Amino acid sequence: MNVLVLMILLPLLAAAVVVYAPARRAKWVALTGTLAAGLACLLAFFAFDWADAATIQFQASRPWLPTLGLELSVGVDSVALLLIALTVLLGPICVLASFTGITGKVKTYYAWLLVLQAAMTGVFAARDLIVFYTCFEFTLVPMYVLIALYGSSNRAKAATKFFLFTFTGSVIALAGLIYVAWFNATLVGYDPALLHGTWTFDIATLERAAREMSASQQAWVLAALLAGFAVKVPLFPVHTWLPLAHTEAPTAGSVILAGVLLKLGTYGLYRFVLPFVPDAVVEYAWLIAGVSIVGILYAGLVCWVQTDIKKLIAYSSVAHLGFCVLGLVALNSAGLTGAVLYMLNHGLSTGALFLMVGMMYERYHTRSMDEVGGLASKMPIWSSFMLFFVLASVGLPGLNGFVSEFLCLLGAFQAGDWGGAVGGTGLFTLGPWYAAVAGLGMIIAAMYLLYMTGRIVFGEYREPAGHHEHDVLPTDLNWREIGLLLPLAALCLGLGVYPTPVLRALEPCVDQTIAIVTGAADSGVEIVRGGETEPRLVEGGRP
Amino acid sequence: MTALLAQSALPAAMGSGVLAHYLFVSVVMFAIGVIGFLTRRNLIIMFLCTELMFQAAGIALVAFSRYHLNMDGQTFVIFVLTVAAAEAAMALALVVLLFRRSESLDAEGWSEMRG
Amino acid sequence: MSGIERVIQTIGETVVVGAQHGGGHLATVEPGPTWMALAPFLPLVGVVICLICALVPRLRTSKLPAWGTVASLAVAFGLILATWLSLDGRTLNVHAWEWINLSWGDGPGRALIANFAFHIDSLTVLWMLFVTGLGALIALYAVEYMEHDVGLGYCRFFAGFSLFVFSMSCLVMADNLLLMYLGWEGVGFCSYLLIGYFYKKPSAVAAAKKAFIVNRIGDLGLALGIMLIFVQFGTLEYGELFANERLLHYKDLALAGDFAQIPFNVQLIALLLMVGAFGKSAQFPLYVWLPDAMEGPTPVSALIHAATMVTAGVFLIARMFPIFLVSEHALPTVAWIGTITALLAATIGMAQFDIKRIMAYSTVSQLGYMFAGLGVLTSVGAAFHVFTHAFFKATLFLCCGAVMHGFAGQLDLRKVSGLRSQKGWMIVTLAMLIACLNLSGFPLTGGFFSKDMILAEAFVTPGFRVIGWILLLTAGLTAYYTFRVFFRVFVGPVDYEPGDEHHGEPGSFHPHPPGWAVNLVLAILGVGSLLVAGVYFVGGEHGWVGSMIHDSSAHYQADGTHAGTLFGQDPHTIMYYVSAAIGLAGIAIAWWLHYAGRTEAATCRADRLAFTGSRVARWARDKWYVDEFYDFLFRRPLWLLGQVFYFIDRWFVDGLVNVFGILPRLTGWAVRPSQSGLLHGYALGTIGGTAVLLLIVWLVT
Amino acid sequence: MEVIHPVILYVAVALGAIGVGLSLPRRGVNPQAIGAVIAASAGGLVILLLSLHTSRSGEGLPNPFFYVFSVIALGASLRMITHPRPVYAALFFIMTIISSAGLYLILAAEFMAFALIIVYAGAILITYLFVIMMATQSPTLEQNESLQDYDTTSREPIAATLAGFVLLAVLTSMLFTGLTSLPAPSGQSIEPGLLVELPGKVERAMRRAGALPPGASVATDDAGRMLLDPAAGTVTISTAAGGREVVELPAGLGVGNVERVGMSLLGDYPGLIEIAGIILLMAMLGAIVLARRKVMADDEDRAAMAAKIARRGTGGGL
Repeated sequence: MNVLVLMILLPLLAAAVVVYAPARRAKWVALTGTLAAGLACLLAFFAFDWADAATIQFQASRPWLPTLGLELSVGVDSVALLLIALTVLLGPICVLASFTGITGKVKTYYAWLLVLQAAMTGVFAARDLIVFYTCFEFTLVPMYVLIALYGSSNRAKAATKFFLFTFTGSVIALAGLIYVAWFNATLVGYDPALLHGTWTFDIATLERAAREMSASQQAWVLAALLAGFAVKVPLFPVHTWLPLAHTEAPTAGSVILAGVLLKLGTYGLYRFVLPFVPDAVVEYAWLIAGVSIVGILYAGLVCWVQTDIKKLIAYSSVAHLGFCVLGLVALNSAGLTGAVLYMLNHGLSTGALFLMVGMMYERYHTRSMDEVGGLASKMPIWSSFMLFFVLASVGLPGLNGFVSEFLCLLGAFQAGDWGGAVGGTGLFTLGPWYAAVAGLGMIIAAMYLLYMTGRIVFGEYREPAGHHEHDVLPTDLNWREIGLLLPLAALCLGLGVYPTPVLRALEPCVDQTIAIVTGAADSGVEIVRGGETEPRLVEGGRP
Repeated sequence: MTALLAQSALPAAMGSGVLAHYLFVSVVMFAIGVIGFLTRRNLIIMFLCTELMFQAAGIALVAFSRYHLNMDGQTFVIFVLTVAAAEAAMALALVVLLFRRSESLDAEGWSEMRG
Repeated sequence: MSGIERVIQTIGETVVVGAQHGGGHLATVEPGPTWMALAPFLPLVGVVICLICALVPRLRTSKLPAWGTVASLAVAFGLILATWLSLDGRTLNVHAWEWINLSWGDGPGRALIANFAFHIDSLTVLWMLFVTGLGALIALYAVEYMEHDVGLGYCRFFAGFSLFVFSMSCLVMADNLLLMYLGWEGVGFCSYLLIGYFYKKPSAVAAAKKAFIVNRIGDLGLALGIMLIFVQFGTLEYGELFANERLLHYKDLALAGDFAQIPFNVQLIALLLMVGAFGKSAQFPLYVWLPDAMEGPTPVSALIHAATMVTAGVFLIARMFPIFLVSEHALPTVAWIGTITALLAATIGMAQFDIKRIMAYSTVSQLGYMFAGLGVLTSVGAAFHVFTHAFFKATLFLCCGAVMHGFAGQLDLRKVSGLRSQKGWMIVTLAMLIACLNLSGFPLTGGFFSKDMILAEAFVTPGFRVIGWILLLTAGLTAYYTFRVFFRVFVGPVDYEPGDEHHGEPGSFHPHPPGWAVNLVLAILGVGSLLVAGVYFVGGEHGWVGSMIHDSSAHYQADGTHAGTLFGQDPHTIMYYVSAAIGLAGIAIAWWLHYAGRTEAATCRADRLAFTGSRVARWARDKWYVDEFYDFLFRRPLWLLGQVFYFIDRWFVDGLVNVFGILPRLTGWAVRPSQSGLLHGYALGTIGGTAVLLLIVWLVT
Repeated sequence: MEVIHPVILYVAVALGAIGVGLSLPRRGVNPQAIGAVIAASAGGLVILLLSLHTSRSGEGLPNPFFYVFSVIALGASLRMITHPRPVYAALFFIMTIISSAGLYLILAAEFMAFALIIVYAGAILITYLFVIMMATQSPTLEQNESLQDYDTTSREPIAATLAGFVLLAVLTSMLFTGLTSLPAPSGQSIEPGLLVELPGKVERAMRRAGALPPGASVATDDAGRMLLDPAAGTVTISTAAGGREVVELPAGLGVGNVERVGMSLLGDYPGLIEIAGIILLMAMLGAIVLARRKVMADDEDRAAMAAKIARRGTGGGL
């Protein structure tokens, strides 16, 4: 069986078993399921031909609705595989993190958690637009349940807002995607060897067809796709669901939300927006970058005045993913590589931060920095990990965040030249100014994250009124908790000091995407372009 | 061919004007059913009116079947009958239930779905 | 599978980075032996030992972390010595592993290469010698100094300490700007960790945070500068960068004074890098974090905030000297900022009472000297001053630490007096005296020669004479405040009261003199400070440091050969007499005001001066209100902006979203009455609707 | 050529609307009879014009019984919706059903006609009658008038009539305009070879008609199909001697309505039959579940019942 299908089916199978197994076994079944998926992922890592990373591998497809050209088709390139690996890695961690936190309705909880993992894997593995979209939307349902049933006090509102907000956005995105499919279906005489002129939702085919759209068509499709993906990322004005959802979600929910669900947005931008509407992206790159930068600074400052730790980290996600989107629209090798790497790194470090907060919350039942603090003296292990992940999030060189952040900024810096001074066309061209202003985000990130660290990790020990020791958990972390933090910490460190394998793996994909964009973009932004990328484009897609 | 047709019980073709007669009857019967459904307040009569509409449809179906010399129309009437029977069973069960609740068959007595 | 093979292949591969674009005086870069790359990683062994000790309860209460750190640093120092001996003026490159390696096609500027690789030339070795040497010594000092914290705190301290040395080594030895940036931020983080060592003290936490954030402001400048270098020259590796033909061409233009032909963007690089240097080296206006950083344990202050980390800015400018040379305004700016900082910090230092803070301001001031030295094109003078300063300032801090340790945290010079006359404090006093003489530029000390070199160059470099005068004045102020401390604390009548770490009756307090480790370290450093003057007389034209600089990128060929004269004489000779006189005058004033006729710790003749009560003196004591000014100008507005943004976020951005949520609800509320709940209503609607629809269909077709 | 001039049609429809509207039950003045007459005359007018048109176009008039049955059907249905007593309404509906069955017969759908009578009039309507009787309060001494208020007044008669007749107007208009573009009936649509599917019937008919010699049987090919030539009206038989000969089919041998319906039902729509069966089963279950009267028993009742059962149990043992 195809290893991707296996990775999707294993959690689903486990979910089914969870439903029928006794409640006290539910968590073990879930753990087994996620670990099995992890094993499959490991298998995929070994079987993947990294030398040919831009080619879609592990392809499998099965007709679904032939009259509309729908196919249940999967396949991954290295970008998708790495994101799947992130998903699959966070799976068992989330299950482990819920062992003591979730006490009621455990079967429902673990079943939905597993379904969520399958859906997320499906999003990254999809090679058919509708399969992608189905999985993309289906992630909402488990997340909704997780927030609405297992969240804290304001959970109903948070879940509803999360669902409706992201759903509204993605429905508009669906319109855009279907428009592209319709465009392809009505495109005749372009390249008879391919499936143009018929209804198909095959991503590789549509990629090629979409580029034939006129400038105004591209602009509209860009707007539609952005409506969906920007909400998911989330970019600046459409981010308000995130703090609410994060604050109310259970720990595992927050981890998945920050770790993977937000990446669906950036992945969508990478997978669809860039190749589908390259001209429009080039034209409006300044706008998207501008919005990202506003998000970086705005969310950063908002972070600084938070007292709720989870809210702080949630807003920090808005700021961080601003960097990621900035790198994406820089449309050069450094920026794109940085952006994809940022997806992975943000998943690791922010996911870990939410885990940390969850562990603290389980012991102190508060998320407010006003009520709890100075934990370094009480929980040295927890504090060490917290500091570590905060630094990863701040972007300390040597840890993972730095590599991606620097590459994103360098990408934006390289994208043009000093506005107006040499070449370029003023402020509406991405360039050093954008990087310089976005760079202020680095300072602000240090401000708010160290402010938080200074309050909860350092300082005099404070505990909420009426606090008493947890009856199951020790004062500091237990082995289970340490065990689930260690892999994340190791990866943060590993990707910080030796990101080369990942960079190598991403290089062909990024080159291919850039070739697509520059192949379509004839003027405007100066884009650095690879020499050997042209032939790969022809081979890529459908081997 | 003609020999065999003559031997069979299949009637001769029917003109479209004749068909119009039947269809007109069907349409009028349907309209009467509609009006009945709208004006009567007795739940049972209302259901009877729906049966009347079924019946009107049945006449049209059979008439077309005759016109096209095709059995599909009649076959369809069978299904109409089936649905009508099922609907009658369910509807009457509901009516009985409602009647037990309010001792009345007045459709206006039930407005729980008021917005 | 091939991916993994490739990974294995790349590990341990030694890549020869040859400078293809020869030319200039720079030696070609040769591959170096692998053992040289061990030096920066040895401190990590210390980190691992500390980590293991922290995890194993039985080891946690031992002094193993400290000794592990001392040993690893000592070995590292040994390695650096060996490197120095085998270097022989060459420039070596040792590759450890690939770090960030991204390429998009062939040709220059098409690849971003930043490896874990080390660029070893004499400048590197110069810095590494005192980084590892002082590191080992101060670690030894800390073995005793930190012993009351044995346990997790001990492990944490030495882990941070070792990590710092690792980061500093990366900073100094990096062969590319990005790895240097790693070290740059790494030392900032270690500084954060160690300043915040007493994490229960809110002031320590705040100081740590401040240090990190102010440093980050500089780091942004540095990062942008690095990006601009990459965009302009297509490489981040020193070897390639300094051999870049464009850069060499610009350098020729700059030496000919033809700056108009050098693109603005190239000139901008130096200005951006400068911001980074100002942040790390605590120059105006980013110096504010350094005095606060004294919240950390004294060994930390000595190593990080006096001897090594704060000289990173000087190192950066020295290393990037070719880049700075091609910028018309960068070096003058550096000179002026350095001068302003030197004077400002000296004035504040004069008015302080906390001896550690005096030393901190003194550090800021001396760093200003170094920057001024760089600015007046004497990279040798700056590096020489860095070198001597590292010794005597570390000594000063360690002496202060010994006092603090002995008097339960007492740091107020008004509350301790006459250490010399107490039992067990002789070595401390002697070491302090030597260091103070160095700092105040007493003739024939190391500080005397290094400061003179900078002053003389300032006077003879065209357009910088004003700087020379200001620095001369500052030298006098330095001598005054240095000996103010010495005369108040170390000599004079015996009088003391304990600091706030003493719990109990003040009468029950007995100071405890330092133990063998502290005394040993102070003795070594004292002797070192005394002998450091000797390096001026060995080696080439400008002493040993000059010869070290000569073989590196910091070399400036016009160095020290300014044709100018001072009062018709060789500027250096003149300056010997002038600065000696100024220094001695400062010491004399300090003696008169703070020693002569003093009978108790708290009061002295200086108190009777009208000037000390004046408003200006109070302003100086309150650090010219720079912190408050920043607080008012940046922190508060930003905080307020954050609050405003949060308000906007909740009520406008989210409000808009909620309006979209409410719209359907309003519509529903408006049309709700149409849903009567009656069967007939719905039926009528259905049938009427069908009729109307059919009507439309019929009318249309 | 128009079937009926639109103005006339609309006048007739309007008249019908007025008539039906008048005949609806309401309190006080109740001109039901007048309304019925108006409605009937309007309907009659349309049918008359239609018949005139048909006869003029040379198609010939429909079977005379058509008029009889349609008048009864429409009249009974109108009375059904206007009669205040539910039982009578149901009976009038039965009348409609029966006359509809008559129309079916005219349309050569004998099986459907009888099925209609059996299923509808025989089963469904009887159920209705049961329910009506069950759900109608019996008259008491004080209130001998057993008519319910909701039976005697109609709801929004004008709006309802309007909606119904707008629908009617549109439908008839569409009907009469669409009639001209109706595809001509295709006699070919019924498979002439349907007889091939019925070897048993052919053999039986031939045996009865004596067309099959003793010992002979209808011959089949290798696939087991009858060798029947519908165009020539011949069939191949295999004689007792083992030879084969082609013989004429007996006169009058054909496929009847029931057979045709059956073939269509089971041959073309076997899946639908199954589904219909399931629907019926579900409806039955649903009806049982819905109409079942739940016994409300609290714990005390349950205990009492259990004790009773237990007593009975021990009693049996003795």
